[in-house]
Amino acid sequence: MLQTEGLACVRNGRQLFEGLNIQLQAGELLRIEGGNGTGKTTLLRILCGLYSEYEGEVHWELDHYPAYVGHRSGVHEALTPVENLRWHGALHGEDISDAEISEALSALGLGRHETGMPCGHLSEGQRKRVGLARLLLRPNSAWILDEPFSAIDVEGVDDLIGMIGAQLDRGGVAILTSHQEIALTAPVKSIRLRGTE
Amino acid sequence: MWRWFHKLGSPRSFYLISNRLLPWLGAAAGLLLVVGAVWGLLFAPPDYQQGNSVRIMYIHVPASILAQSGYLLMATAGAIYLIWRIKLADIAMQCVAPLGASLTFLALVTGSIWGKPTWGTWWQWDARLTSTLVLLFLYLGVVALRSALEYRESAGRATAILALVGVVNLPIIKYSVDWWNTLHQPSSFSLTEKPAMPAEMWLPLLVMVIGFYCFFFTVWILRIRSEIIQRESGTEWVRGVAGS
Amino acid sequence: MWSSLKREIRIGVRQSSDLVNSLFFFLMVLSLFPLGVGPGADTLRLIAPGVIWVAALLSTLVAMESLFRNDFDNGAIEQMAMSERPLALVVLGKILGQWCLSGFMLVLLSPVVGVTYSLNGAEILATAVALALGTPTLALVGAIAAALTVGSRGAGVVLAILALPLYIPVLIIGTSMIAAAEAGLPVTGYALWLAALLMLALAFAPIATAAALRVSLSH
Amino acid sequence: MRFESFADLLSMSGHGAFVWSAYGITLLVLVVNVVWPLLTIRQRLAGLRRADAPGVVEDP
Repeated sequence: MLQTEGLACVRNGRQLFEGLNIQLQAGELLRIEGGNGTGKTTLLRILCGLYSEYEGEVHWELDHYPAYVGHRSGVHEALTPVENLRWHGALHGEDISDAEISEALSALGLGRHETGMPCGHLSEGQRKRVGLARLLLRPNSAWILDEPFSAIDVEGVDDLIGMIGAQLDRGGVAILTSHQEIALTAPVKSIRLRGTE
Repeated sequence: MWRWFHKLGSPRSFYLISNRLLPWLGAAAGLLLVVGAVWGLLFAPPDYQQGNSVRIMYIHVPASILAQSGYLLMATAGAIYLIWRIKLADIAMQCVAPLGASLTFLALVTGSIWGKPTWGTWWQWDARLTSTLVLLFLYLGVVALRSALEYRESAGRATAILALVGVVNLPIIKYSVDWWNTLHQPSSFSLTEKPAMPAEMWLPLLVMVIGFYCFFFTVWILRIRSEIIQRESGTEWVRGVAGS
Repeated sequence: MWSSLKREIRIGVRQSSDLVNSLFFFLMVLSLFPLGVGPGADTLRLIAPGVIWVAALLSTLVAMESLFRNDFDNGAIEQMAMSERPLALVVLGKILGQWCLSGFMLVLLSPVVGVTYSLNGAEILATAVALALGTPTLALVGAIAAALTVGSRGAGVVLAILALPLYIPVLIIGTSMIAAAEAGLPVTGYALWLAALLMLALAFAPIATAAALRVSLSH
Repeated sequence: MRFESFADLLSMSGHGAFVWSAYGITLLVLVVNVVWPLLTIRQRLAGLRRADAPGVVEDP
């Protein structure tokens, strides 16, 4: 599903990582560990194709573009969650019915009350859930999540882990950065990024 | 040809090649400029209309030619950097902007000084001067963007896009300024069409233009070398150069 | 593309502060000149084309500042960059959406402007057509500058320095179109030139803006 | 030689001030353009040499 060769990145004169070879098969989870500023987010953005100042190769075999949920949830505060997700769906050329959208939102614990108001009134955690709901909108073979558990409460984390497990069972892949262990039956690979001083 | 192109692409080989090239280029520039200036100032005939003030042409025309070709060079270097991501092209593009801007400024100043005896005013919204002014703004735009994105990794790509957008717009701007000029310009002598020149007038001009080109490349290479030393200061070979 | 256009309009309507500011800015600039230059009808008629277009230029710049800023900060641009639809089309939708609420409003305001600058009916029509054809080009070209500067600090001034030289052809042709109308000359030639510039901008500007956005994401 | 005397050369029948000021400014701009990079090169190389010199405490 994913293969990288000799991935290296220098940012602000500092070598974040080099010679990174990642192999990820269907149904596997990749966890990226490392302290702050060791380039975790940069690595994710390189895999998403958002950051292009790097050496090395990234090869994806996917039928859909990977879905990325970063620190910024990609949600506009003037629009309601439904309107936001409808636009996100349209970005990929699918017009998704409101029913599917509200179903995805409720799967993340956002009931009718929250989905009616503009996202500006929602809390940080709720806005993040709207961003995460994007993952359920359409069949993604790859999820790329940056600190998905931050700002999410305890049972939210369990739901999320359940979602990730289901995604892996469906033969998809997931790449995420997180400071906490993830209890999952599926095979978990992990890379540690040390800030090579 | 491709191998040579890539060999030149690495900053180190560029530095070595320019070691040999620089003295010759610098000497040619100095020689041509001195010969051209003396020839234009002392031996070329005065213009029947403008008298001796036409001698300013020998610096104004080359400066504005270099200002425009400088922008084209910058856009080309930008395109090369965007397409092949050759680091040297980014450095080359970055080094052209201040040089091109100073030559554009020079063209403006000499143009307005030349205008004083001809039109009686320091500034005349003449087509050539106005489009040179716009060219100066385009240069300043590139310099401003480069400094606004100073610590950004992809500042080079951003300035390359701006240079390309600028070079696409340059003919449109030039055409619309010339056309605008015909609307408002009283039909006095304009710097746009060069008067039909006898040989002894355009020969020194040709020498000066070539001299300016040699000068342009000399300074450009000097600036590139200085930027290479800055950017590659961590490498062994630069320390070797510093040590020697 | 259309969904981005609809989204932009919906955002614009709900969060109308930025766009309304650019309209107020347009009217303010227009009302300053009579105070500065003098209220005489013939002087106003003389300066009307230039003033209207300079005001349109500046108000577009004000609107450009906020075009990508918000979506860049909340991560929407990242989603646009990772969508399967070409980014240039999505961006085009966004620009046209914003134009509907800022540039197009200038067209609707042109009768008001025309009256204050003592232009007659035909001249006001020419002004409206000129603005209708010119302001989208301003929005498209300005979007390139906005995309280039969205990742940097102090973007406002730099954006103006980048965009204004590129606005000159539209300014020249737009101004002479209104001036020709005032002189009673036919304006179709100018309108065709403005339309030609618009087509050029429609073809190239979104591509450049998309490339610039991808670069700004890599900062 | 178009001018008989040095004074004639200077005055250039009235246009001398303009011609010589234009050439003067040009010379200034050209010289600054050449000297500036040379200075920065020498300064940067010296900086590297200082950083490399043995016994010099490398400032953090």
